Amino acid sequence: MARHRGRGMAAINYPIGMNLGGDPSQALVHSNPEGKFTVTLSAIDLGQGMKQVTRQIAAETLGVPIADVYVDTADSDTGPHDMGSFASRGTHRVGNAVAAAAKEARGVMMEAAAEELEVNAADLDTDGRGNIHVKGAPSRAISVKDVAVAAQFRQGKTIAGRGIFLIPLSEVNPETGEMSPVSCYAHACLVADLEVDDETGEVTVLKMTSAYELGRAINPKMVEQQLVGGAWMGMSHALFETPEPYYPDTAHGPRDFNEYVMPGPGDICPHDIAVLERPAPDGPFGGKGPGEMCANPVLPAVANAIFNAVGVRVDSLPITPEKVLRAIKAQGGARPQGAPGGRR
Amino acid sequence: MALTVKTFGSMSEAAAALASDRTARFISGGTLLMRAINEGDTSIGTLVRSTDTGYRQIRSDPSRVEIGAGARMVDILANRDLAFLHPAARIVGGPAVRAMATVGGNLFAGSPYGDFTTALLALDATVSIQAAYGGAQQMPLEQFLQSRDRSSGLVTAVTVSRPASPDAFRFRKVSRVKPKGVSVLSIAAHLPATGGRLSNARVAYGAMAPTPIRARAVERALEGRSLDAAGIAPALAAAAEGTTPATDALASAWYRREVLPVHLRRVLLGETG
Amino acid sequence: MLEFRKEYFKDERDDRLNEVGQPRQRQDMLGHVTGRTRYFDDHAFEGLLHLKVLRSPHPHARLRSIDTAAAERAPGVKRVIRAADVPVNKNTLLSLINFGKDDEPLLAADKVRYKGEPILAIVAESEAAAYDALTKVRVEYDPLPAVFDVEEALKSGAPVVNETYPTNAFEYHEKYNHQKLRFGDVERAFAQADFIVEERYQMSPIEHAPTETNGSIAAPETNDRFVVHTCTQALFFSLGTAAKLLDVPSNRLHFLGGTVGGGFGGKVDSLTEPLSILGAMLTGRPVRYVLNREEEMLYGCPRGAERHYVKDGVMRDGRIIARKVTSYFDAGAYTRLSSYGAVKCIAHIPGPYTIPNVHAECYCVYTNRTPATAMRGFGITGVDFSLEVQMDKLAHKVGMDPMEFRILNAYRDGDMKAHRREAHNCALIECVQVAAEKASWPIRDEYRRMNSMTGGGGERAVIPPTATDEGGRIGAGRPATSTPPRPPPPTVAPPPRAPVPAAAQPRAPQPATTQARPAVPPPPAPPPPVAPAKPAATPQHGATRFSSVFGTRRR
Amino acid sequence: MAKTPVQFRLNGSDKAVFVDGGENLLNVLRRGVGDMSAKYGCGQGTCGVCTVLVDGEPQLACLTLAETCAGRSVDTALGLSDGPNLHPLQTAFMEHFAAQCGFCTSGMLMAAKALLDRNASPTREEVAEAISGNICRCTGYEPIINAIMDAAAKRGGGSNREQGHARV
Repeated sequence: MARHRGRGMAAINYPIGMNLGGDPSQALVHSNPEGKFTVTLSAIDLGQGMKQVTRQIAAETLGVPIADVYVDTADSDTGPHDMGSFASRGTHRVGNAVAAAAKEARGVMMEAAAEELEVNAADLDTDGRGNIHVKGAPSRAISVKDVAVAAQFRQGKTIAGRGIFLIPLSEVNPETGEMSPVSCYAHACLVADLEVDDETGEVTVLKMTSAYELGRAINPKMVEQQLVGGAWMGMSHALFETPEPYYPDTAHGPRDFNEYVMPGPGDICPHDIAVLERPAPDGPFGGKGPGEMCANPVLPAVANAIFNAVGVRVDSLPITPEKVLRAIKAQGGARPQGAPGGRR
Repeated sequence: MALTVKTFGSMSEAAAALASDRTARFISGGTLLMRAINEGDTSIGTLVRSTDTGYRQIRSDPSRVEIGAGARMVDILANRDLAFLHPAARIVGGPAVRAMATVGGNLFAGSPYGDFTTALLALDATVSIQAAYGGAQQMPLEQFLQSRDRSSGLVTAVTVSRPASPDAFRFRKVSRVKPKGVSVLSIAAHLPATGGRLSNARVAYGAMAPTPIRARAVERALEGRSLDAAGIAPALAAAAEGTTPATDALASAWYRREVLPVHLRRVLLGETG
Repeated sequence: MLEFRKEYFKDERDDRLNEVGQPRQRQDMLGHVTGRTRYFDDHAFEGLLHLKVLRSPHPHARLRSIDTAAAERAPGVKRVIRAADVPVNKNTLLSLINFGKDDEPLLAADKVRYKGEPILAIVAESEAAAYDALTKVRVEYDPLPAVFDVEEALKSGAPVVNETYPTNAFEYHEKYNHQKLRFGDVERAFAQADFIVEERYQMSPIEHAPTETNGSIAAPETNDRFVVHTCTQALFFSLGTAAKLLDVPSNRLHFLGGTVGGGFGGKVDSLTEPLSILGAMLTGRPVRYVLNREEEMLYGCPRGAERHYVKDGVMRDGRIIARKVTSYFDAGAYTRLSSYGAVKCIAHIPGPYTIPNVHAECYCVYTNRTPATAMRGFGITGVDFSLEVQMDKLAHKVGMDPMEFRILNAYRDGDMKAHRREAHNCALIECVQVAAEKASWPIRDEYRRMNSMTGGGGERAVIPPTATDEGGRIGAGRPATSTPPRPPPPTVAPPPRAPVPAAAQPRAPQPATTQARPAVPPPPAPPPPVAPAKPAATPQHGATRFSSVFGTRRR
Repeated sequence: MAKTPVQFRLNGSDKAVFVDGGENLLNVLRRGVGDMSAKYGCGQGTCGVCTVLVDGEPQLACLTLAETCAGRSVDTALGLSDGPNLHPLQTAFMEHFAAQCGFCTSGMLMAAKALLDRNASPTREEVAEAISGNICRCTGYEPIINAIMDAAAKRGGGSNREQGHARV
C-alpha cells in the first residue's frame, strides 16, 4: 500500500466573448434630480457579479462614489438588449456598453456643471466623491447633486447616456477557419500537488498554486471569488463530475447531489493565487473576464500530476478512482516519475 | 393523489392502520418517503404516523441495547452509552439528515444508502416487529433484510449486542465525497479475540449487495486467526465471496469488488486512509 | 491566498482609479445574507398552476399513439398541452442569429430522439396533481435503433438521429460536415519532425448542477401581455425564442429576471419559458414550470461530451512544428449551441502556442442523448485538457521541463495565430513564470528572462503557404471516422480573408533582432500553395446584426 | 380536499396555516406564509438549500411533513437578523464574500447557526462537517468555512482556529 505524491502543471489562454451575430450589449444610465445614478441593463447576474462589476465601471466613468450608483437589470420593458451572460462576455461587452453610456451621461453632467460654474466643460473634472471642480482649482467646485438639480429644474438637460458595444461578426472561412473569434484573451498557469492511493485509485488534491492574467481586475474580491470557486469546479470536473459515468453508455445517470459527485467541503485544498493584469486594449479599463477560464487549467494540471505520481495517463474525464486503478493495474503497479520542479 | 395523514398514539394502532390500507406507508423521519412524495410517487395514498414515545427510546443494559426504531441518528450520537455506534451514525447524511433520519428508516434504505444497518448487522442485531393484529415478534436482522420489501407489520425497535471491547468493533464507509457522501461500500466488523485469536468474528458489508450482507466467508477465514498481515490473508482472499455489488453512478461493480479487500485489510489492521 | 503582481505590465496600466480595482461590497450581498434576494420562484401568484411534462422513456422511438383522455379527467388537471398546441413547433436556439436550421420541437410530435424528451405537458392545480395525471397518459412507442457514440454516428448506416441533419453532423457553410482550420502543411512537417505523438482524449458530459433548477413562472398581465419570471441567462434570447415558438410579437412578453441561482451555461436554452407562457395562454392563469432535480440532472442539457485526437510533430530541441486535431462534439439529439462550440474549438487550436503548421477539423455530431449546450469554458475546457495533457507528454518525450517547454512554444505579441490573426496582449509566458516561482518550481534563467512582448512577430507573423482540401463535403457520403481522409490535391482559390480586429492594438515595439526567441523552423517547401497575404485592413463584413455568420439560412 | 390546520412559531411569530395531506414544510413556508428564504433545490434532501431550524435543530424543510411542525418553533434566514442588526454570521458572510449566486446562502447560514449554537468554537473540520449537507456550486466552500470560523471567533469562541484545510 502506498500513497504517492505528484505534481503537474498546465497553461492556458481563454477567448473573451463570442463571435456569433456580432456580440452586442446595450446599457442606459440616467441620474435622478439628486445626482444619483441608475444603470439599466438586461444582463443577468448568475452570481458572477454582473451588477457590481457594471456598477463600479459606471461609478468610475461618471466620476461619482459607488454609493451613488445602482444597477437595475433584466426587465425586458426597461433594460436594453444584451446577448446574455455567457462566453465570459459580461465584464468586457456589458462593461464597455456601460462605460459608453456613463461617458455620455458624464458629458451632459459636465456641460451642466460648466453652465453653472460659467467655465468650459473641458476644464472640469470630477473628484470621485460627488463634486465637480475646475482642474487645478479645487475650490471652484459644485456638487453633482447641485448639477443634477440645475439640469433638471433650470437647464432642461437630461443627465443620461446610452451605450452599445458591438464587435462586428467575423465570417469564418470554410476552407481555412480564418476568423476574428474574439478581441482579447485571458491567461493562466496552474500547478497541482496531489496524492494518489495506488490501491484504491483515489486522488486527493493537496494544493494548487496559480498565476492568472485577467486584464484589469475591476473588483479584486470578486476576482478572488471566481478564481477560488472556479478552480474548485476545475478540480471537480477533473476528478468527479459527469451525468454519464460510463459514457458513451448512458446508464447509471445520477438523479441527485448524492449521486452526482462533486468535491465536498472536506475535499478542498489551499489555493495560492497570483493575479497579473495586462489590460485588454479594448476592455473597460482593460478588463477581460475571469469567469470561465479559472476552471480550465485545473483539469490538465491534475491529470499531469497523477502521471507524475504514479506514471499512468488517464486521458478520459473524469479521472475516477476506477480509471486510475485500472491504469495502475494495467501498468503493473505505480511508477512514480520523480519530482518535477524540485521539492514540494 | 390526495394524501391522507393518520396519526396514532400507539404502534399497534399504527400497525393495524398500515395493514388495512394497501397504499399506506409508515412515515418516521421522512427522508425516504417525503422524497418519494415530492417526486410524484403516486402509489402512496396514506401516511401513517405514530406519536408513541416508546418508539424513540433507547434502553441499554450491560450486554444488549434496544434502540427504538424512531430514534434518530442525532439521538444515537447524543447517547454516550452508544459510543460504539457513533462512527456509523455520524456518516449518515449531513447534520440535517441526521436530525431526521431514524434507525428504523435506515433498515429500509436501498444501496448505496443504509450503512448504519451494516453496523447493526455486524452487531448481531434483532428486529422487533409489531404485527398488524396481535403481538410483537423478533427476527434476526439478516433474515429481516432478506424479506424487508415484502415485510408486513411495523418495525418498532432494533436490539444489538455490545461489542466485546471498544476496539473490537470497527466501521468504515468509503465515499467519493468528504466529509459526506453516499457509499461506495461500507464495512463493519465485530472482532472479539481471546489470547490474540479471533473467535466468532462478525463482518458485514454495505453496498456490496442490494441490502447489507454478512461476509460469512471472511468470518470463517478469521476464526482462530490473529489480526496481522499473515493472519488475515485468507480472509482477504475470501473478501468478495457472496457479494453482488451494483454498478451505479458512484462506482462499478468491478471497482467495488476490487477495492473491497483493500478496505477490509485497512479495517482489520486498523490502517488509516 | 491571493496576491496581485502589479509589477507585471505596469507600464500598460494607469492604476489611479477611484472605484475600478477596489474591493467594493457586492450590490446583491445584503440580500443574499438576509434571505431576501428574490429569484424567479420567489414571486407569489394567487391561483398559481403547476406544469409538468411527460418524458420519453426511450432514446429513439416513433410515437404511435398518445391517449390523454384519462389524464384530462384526473383531479386538478386544467389543461393537457400537446405538440399540436404549440403554434410553431420547431426551432433552433441560434435561429435568432441565423445560425443553423430549425431542428427541435418544443414537444415531440412524431418521434422522440432522446430519453427524457418532452412529449406533452400537464397543467394542474398542484405538482402532485400534475404528477398523478402524467401516470394516466398512455403512449405507444415503436422503438428505433439508437446511436450513442459520435464516431459510430458518423458511419454510414448509423441510425439517423435528427432528420434535419441526415448525416448526423451539423452542416457548416452549407458545404462541409465539419469546421476546418488549415495553416501551413502538417503532413510535410510531420515528415520532418523528430518525434510524433498521437493521442486520443475524451471528456464525458458534465452537468451544470446549479443549486436553483431551471424554471419560470408566466402569468397573464394587463394589456393582453404575459409577465414571465425566469432564471434565464439570456433575457432576450429566451424572450425571442418564446415569441417565435408561440408566434406572438415580442412586445407581448414581459420578461423579468437577472437574479439567478447559478447558471454556468445551463440556463441559456430556454427550457421552461415557452411552456409556462403557453400554459398561461391556454388556462388564463399563472403557470409555474420548474424542473425537479432529477430532470435537471438528466434532461436539463449538460456540457456535451468531446473527443479529441491530437497528433503533434516535435523537434528534439522542444519546438512543436505541427499539430493536427480532429474533434467530435457530442451534441445529443438537437443542435442547441453545440454547432458554435465546434467553431470556438477551431478558433482555439493550437492553444496558446505558436506552431507553424496546424490542421484541425471539428465535427458537431448528433446522438440519441440529452441535447448538450454551453457550459463554463464552452468549446475550450475539453480542448485545453487535451492539449495540455498532450503538452506534458511532449515535454516528457523530448526530456524538457514542462514549464520551460510551455515558455519555449508560447505565443508572443506579433505572432500569427492559426486562425490568421496577429496575437497581441499575450501573457502566457508571464503566467508560467509566476506560477513556477510561487510553486518553487525551478526554471532556468534564460526562461525566466523571456517575455510576451519581445521575440514575437517577424517571420513568426507570416502566414505560411497552406494546403486546403474539400474533404467532408456534404453529400459526398459519410466521412471516415478517427482519421479523416487525406484530402485530394489542394484547391487553388485563395480563401477570402476576414477582417483584422477593428481594435488594432498598439503593439510592443518589435526587437530588431530575434536571438532571444525560439526559432520557428522555416516553412517546408511549399506545396501548390494558397498564396499567403497580409490580412485585409478593413472589415469585409459589416456589423449586420441578423446576417448569417455561416451562410446557413434561417428557416 | 381536506386540509389540516397547523399552528407553529416562525421566527418567533405565531402562524396558522392549512396544509394538504403530505405537504412539506418548504411548501408551507414559501407558498403558505410567504417566507421565501428557504429555497427549492432538489426536494430530495440532497442539496441543503431549504435548511431551517425546527426547535433549534437543522432540518430539511423539503423532507419535513408540515403537520409534524404543529406546536413547534421554526427558524429561517429571514429571522436571523435582529431588526436591522445583522447576525454575526451574516456580517462574516459579507466580509468574506461568502456568497455568489446566493441561492445556497440561507441554508448555509442556518446550518452554520445550528453549529455555533451548540459549539461556540468549532474547528475547521467541524465547520466542514456542519455544512456537509449543503451544496454550494459557486464558491468552492473556502470563503464560507472562513466566514463561519470568523463569526465564531468574533462571538468569543474561535480558540480552535487553525491553519490548514478541512480534511474530514
